[in-house]
Amino acid sequence: MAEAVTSKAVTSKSMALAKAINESLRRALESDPKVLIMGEDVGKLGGVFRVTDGLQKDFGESRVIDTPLAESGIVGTAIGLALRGYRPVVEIQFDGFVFPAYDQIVTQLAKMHARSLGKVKLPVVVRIPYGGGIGAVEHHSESPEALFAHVSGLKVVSPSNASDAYWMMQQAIQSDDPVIFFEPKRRYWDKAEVNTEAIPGPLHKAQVVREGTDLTLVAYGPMVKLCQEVAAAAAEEGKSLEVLDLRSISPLDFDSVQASVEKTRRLVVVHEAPVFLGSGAEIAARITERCFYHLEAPVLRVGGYHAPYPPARLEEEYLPGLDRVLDAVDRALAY
Amino acid sequence: MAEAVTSKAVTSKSMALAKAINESLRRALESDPKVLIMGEDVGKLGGVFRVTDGLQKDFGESRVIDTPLAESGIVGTAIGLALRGYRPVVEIQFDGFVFPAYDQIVTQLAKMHARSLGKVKLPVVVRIPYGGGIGAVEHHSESPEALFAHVSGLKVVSPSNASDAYWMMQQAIQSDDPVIFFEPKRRYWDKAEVNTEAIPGPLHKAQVVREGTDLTLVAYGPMVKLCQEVAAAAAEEGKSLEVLDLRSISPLDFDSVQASVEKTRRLVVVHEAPVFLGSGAEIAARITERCFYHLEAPVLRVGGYHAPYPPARLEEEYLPGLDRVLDAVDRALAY
Amino acid sequence: MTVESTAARKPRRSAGTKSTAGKTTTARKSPSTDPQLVQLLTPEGERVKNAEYDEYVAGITPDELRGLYRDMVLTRRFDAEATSLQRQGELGLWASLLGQEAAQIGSGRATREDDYVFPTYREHGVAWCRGVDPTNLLGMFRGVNNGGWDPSSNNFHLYTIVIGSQTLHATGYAMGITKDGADSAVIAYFGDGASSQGDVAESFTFSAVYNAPVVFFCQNNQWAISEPTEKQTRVPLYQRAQGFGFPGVRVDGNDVLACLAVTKWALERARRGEGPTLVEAYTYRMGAHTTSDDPTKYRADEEREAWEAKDPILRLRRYLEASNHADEGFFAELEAESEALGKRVREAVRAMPDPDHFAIFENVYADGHALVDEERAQFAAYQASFADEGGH
Amino acid sequence: MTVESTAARKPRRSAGTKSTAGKTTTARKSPSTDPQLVQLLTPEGERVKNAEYDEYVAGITPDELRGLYRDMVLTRRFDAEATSLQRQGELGLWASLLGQEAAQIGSGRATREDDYVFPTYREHGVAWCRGVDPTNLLGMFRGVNNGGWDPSSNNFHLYTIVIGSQTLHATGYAMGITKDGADSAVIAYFGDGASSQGDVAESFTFSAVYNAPVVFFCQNNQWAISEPTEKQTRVPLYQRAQGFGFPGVRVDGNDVLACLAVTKWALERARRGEGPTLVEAYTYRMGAHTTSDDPTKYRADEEREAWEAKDPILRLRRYLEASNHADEGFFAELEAESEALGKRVREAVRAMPDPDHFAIFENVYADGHALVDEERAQFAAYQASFADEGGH
Ligand SMILES: Cc1ncc(C[n+]2csc(CCOP(=O)(O)OP(=O)(O)O)c2C)c(N)n1
Ligand SMILES: Cc1ncc(C[n+]2csc(CCOP(=O)(O)OP(=O)(O)O)c2C)c(N)n1
Ligand SMILES: [Mg+2]
Ligand SMILES: [Mg+2]
Repeated sequence: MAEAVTSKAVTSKSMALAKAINESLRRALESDPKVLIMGEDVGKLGGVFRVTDGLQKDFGESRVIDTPLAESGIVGTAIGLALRGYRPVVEIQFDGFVFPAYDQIVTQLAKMHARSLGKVKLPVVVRIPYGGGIGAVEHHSESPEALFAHVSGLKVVSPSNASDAYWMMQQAIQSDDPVIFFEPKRRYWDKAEVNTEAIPGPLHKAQVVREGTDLTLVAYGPMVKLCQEVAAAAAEEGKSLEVLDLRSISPLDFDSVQASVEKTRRLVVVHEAPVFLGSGAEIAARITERCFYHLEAPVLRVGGYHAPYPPARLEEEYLPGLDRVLDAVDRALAY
Repeated sequence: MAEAVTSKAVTSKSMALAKAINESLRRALESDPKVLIMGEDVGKLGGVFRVTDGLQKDFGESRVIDTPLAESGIVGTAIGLALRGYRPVVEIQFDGFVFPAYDQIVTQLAKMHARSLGKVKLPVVVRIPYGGGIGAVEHHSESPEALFAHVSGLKVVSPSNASDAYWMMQQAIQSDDPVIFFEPKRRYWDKAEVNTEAIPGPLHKAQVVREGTDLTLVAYGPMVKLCQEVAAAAAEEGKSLEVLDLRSISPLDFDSVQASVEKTRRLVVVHEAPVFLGSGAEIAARITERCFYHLEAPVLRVGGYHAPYPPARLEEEYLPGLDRVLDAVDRALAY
Repeated sequence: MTVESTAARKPRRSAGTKSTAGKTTTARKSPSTDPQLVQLLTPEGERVKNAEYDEYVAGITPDELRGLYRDMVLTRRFDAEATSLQRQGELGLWASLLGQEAAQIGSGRATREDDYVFPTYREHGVAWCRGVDPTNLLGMFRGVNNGGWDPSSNNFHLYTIVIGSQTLHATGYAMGITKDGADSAVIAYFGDGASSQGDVAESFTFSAVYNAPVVFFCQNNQWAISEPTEKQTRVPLYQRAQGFGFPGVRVDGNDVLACLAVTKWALERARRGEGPTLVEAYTYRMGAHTTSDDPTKYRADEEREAWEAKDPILRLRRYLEASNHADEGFFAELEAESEALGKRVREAVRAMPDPDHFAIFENVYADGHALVDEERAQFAAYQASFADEGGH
Repeated sequence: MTVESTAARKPRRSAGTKSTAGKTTTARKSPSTDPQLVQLLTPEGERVKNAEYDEYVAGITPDELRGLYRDMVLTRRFDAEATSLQRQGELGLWASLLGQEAAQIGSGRATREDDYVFPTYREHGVAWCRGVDPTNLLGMFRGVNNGGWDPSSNNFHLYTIVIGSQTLHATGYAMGITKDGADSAVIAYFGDGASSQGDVAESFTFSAVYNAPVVFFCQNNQWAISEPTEKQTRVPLYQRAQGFGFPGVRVDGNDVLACLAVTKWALERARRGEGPTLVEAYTYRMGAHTTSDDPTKYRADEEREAWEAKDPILRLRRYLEASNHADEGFFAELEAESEALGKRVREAVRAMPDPDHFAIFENVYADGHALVDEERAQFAAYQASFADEGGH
């Protein structure tokens, strides 16, 4: 969570990540009549992950909108609503279903502000439950964040825990820029303390979640928890790993990564997305440029393979796991 | 051009790049009755760049098909035709118009072979005139190749000259995998000798187009010519640059890049696409890993900025040009 | 201009939509009374005459009628088995076709061997008609593959999960049939929810412009997960076709005879070079969307109960019995056959091996890819390191 | 099964399409004889009665009629000026509206100030009606910006180049109007080619389901670059709407009065909460697709000549003259005004400064972005290095 400078015990409660987003959406709906929720099954059902549970009941069909089954239509009409002054938060049901909306996102949502020389603002949040590890069928486990981060005009974020999920959603909705909000679906049920009064740090700032001296692990979304486990395991072997939760992929907080690497001199980046042209490529390229004389080892990357996300019974092999990350850590330390 | 091992003067003629593709498509239509050409305005008009000029006249409306104005439909029906045994070569009129087809490309075209455990093959070529430098309006100058190269199941290539254009198109059509064929539109009118009898080297092999010893410049498509000019200018200053034409972005011939960098110890990658998460990021990350002890300087990248492709009167500032590449070369050499 | 003032406008439609949104069925026309609905068998199992479509089932034999009944019963049995296998943890997910047997068997049996079928993820009954071994369908739901049968063995394409995409593949395939000068036809399945996808509209446009021999078979089962059909359209879906220049027809999707007849008619139009047709099979998803879904969150039990009276299997049984086309022995034998099928499926699923780890790297490309090769080698070395060291 | 055997099948439609594909106009219905075509002024300038739509122009004054004429003349003059500025190298490209003045002025003048307009890249006449300074439209064609006017100043959205996208923005905007309880309406322009895009179909679905106050105004100018309308549809486009549950109407797009009346009717329906309407304005693209295009490659001169007889400006002039609503003085004055407009546009374009180089980094984000800041700083340093050293 972004530096919570104040906290009263009474305003902090333990919440699952999905529930934290639900509460955050509720707060946004309450505090700004222009906020809308849109998507397939977000209304009566409350979303297939129940992230919007109860919102239509409390805010009505005019604010929490079950849409036709058409993702381009969802994003395209959200753009129109934003032009009219609304702040739509749209849900794409699963990662693999965002592509029918890709044209509207890349060509319209991302570029209209620039096209208008700043006259038009499109405060649209596109929520995408993403990533694997839940034993799902095809198209329900992908990590397409690089395909959005490469596109200027979009901001791309992904919380790793309930508290960040709560606050980053608040900030994403308040942002006047379109934000692609990747929700780590396999962490939906993970609980954490959420202080709904804490003043959060900036949305796009990375966070050191564990300090260390020998090597930096960079991750975001679902992989942060894994990296914390890796760091704990490594600690038992006497290795001190620093874990950085990026939180934001565009913009990416290179300053924080650089600061950590200047200290540890070694960097491993972990994400579920395929390594080839994944966000780790950019981090490796840029940090190598920034820290050329500091790095004792090349930046190593652990991620998905250059293959379609495999059937559920193979996902454990496909996804970065404790051993694979430790293996990369060992290799980096061996330089 | 991929190593032309034999050449009879009589079979070699000077051709513009667009014409070379036209001739290559004609040859494919002649030699395989299953080859089809599809797209908007590809028939009677011969395409907005005349790349398919005369083909409908000679092969009929059943082989060279003017389609409705719907890119998803074009790629989606091409998939169906491929399932029926055809080998469609589809044209997307401009780079910026490929996104309505992105879902069909990423989710269906790229993945159906794996989904079928290899039973289904989709030999579809998607031709995309891409890149800037022609003074066009919005959406007509983009370089989205990274958005395809990140996706497994696709192959992504881009020729830099007429001879490669001719032969790479032959090979792309013969490939049993889907190939995204990025055509450097600002080089369409550049002429080169094309030997239509030469036996080409592998489609996915990079080519050293200028030898050098001090630094390697890696490029593909429209930027190869620029890099050759840069190398010529640098030579006048006594710097010996090697220029490598990648030709293929997925797979990417890292072995050739590595071999060159092991010799020159410095690498600058140039592309028109935005630097952030562009293909240069992957090259920098991977070559740094492979050549960690060889590199005298970090891999530097020259490319587009993290901003929508600008209006025509600004494109010269946005695109990598001679001075910007030379500047990067100087910076790399200064390490 | 506040949000509260929305009510001031009261468009007639919104009001109407609200009241029917999954709460009651009163606003919906009953399929058996809708004059637009092609029906050959009433819910009570009575054969009703239909001037237009009777000819397409005119020569049907008692044997064939029993065959349709058998298909529906075995499909339902298979479906129930799969649902229970999911509950037992043998499958990760199951999408039940319960209630849609007539739509699928009727249309599936209308196809010819050389026709080509593009299903969604719910066409288990159609797969059955095409001769696909039902256990093949379970691989993706078990998570051992993403499909994996050979579509060309039975001209039955892989299941398509991303909604609507397959309608374009079907159209392209049909365009290829025309180019080949063949007289086969294609049938593309999709749901009421899918009708909203741009791809489906584009497939209507392409098939109309190229006069492609394709039948669009929309199973309107009233629901797209939690959304009733009113969230996708405000007029009956079969009417969509007209504006693209080809006919649409609504058939009683719980009447296997009507589905057979209408689909035959549409396929024959396609063969004759008359182009595409849209068939809307008006039916009902009796179960949850998938085993992950809980329909009590969004729809009333009464709706389901009303549709139970229109059960597709029951109605054909009544007809078979009333017309003496099937005797006790037939039903008893079928019951035994059902049991055997259930057992075979159960055993086959349990015996299904997990895929080899290296399968991740297989079939990514037909002609190979250097990066895949490199990653496969790295993976092999990494795997081998555990054999050596016993891991971390 | 060879490709040659394709002919064996001969679907009736393909044969028909082939013969009309841009070669002759014989197979096309003439707009003035098509009974479905709403027309209030014949090509000869005679006012014909129309029971349904007359009321929408019943109160029109001679002054307003002259105003429509003036709008069309000035729009055409502006358009011609832009074309010649392109030839002179002052613009990179121009998309001429020649021939479509009536469709644009008629529909544009039907809008109310609080209505909102979503254009394609060709709606220069509509922009004129909305009060957008024509020189503003030229920035993107000159290459100094990608649009850049403030849409909210005149409720006229930016030009949208990617075909069909704006129909969804229009629908969303209209949904917002409903939420606000306002009675404004939205009009979305698109072409015959655009009708094939999935986005357009999705906008029909959304607008119907939410009963959004939007008018879809399709200028069927017979061509999408080189493709005749037959490549997009095999039935008249206005019929598309019906299958989505709202009315479609075809209007003579070269008849400014009819376009005004029909659009008013549709906008009023929207205001009354009756939802979307599709208006197909049947017209003709008299010029090239853009200045980059060469229509002689794909269409016959005779087609264009036939449409010249239906010129929208000529027909209103005939009416004005015959009804004595305008005298020589009016026409002479307008001629002078035209010249002045041409001159003003010419001068304004030539005076248009190139954008500052740093504009690349402006307005990428509303709230800023670290990478953009970093790249801007690098760019500044790089630029500055030339000032110091004089460059390479
Ligand atoms: C493009 C896309 N968006 C969302 C989904 C998630 N999804 C799966 S099934 C479904 C509902 C489909 O409804 P319908 O088309 O009526 O078919 P049915 O499930 O009723 O058979 C949804 C929204 C998807 N698979 N693909
Ligand atoms: C998605 C997309 N595909 C292709 C193009 C290229 N293109 C520009 S205009 C045009 C034809 C449009 O025809 P129509 O919709 O009839 O409008 P018109 O130009 O006739 O006004 C095409 C294909 C585009 N702009 N966007
Ligand atoms: Mg359904
Ligand atoms: Mg047109």
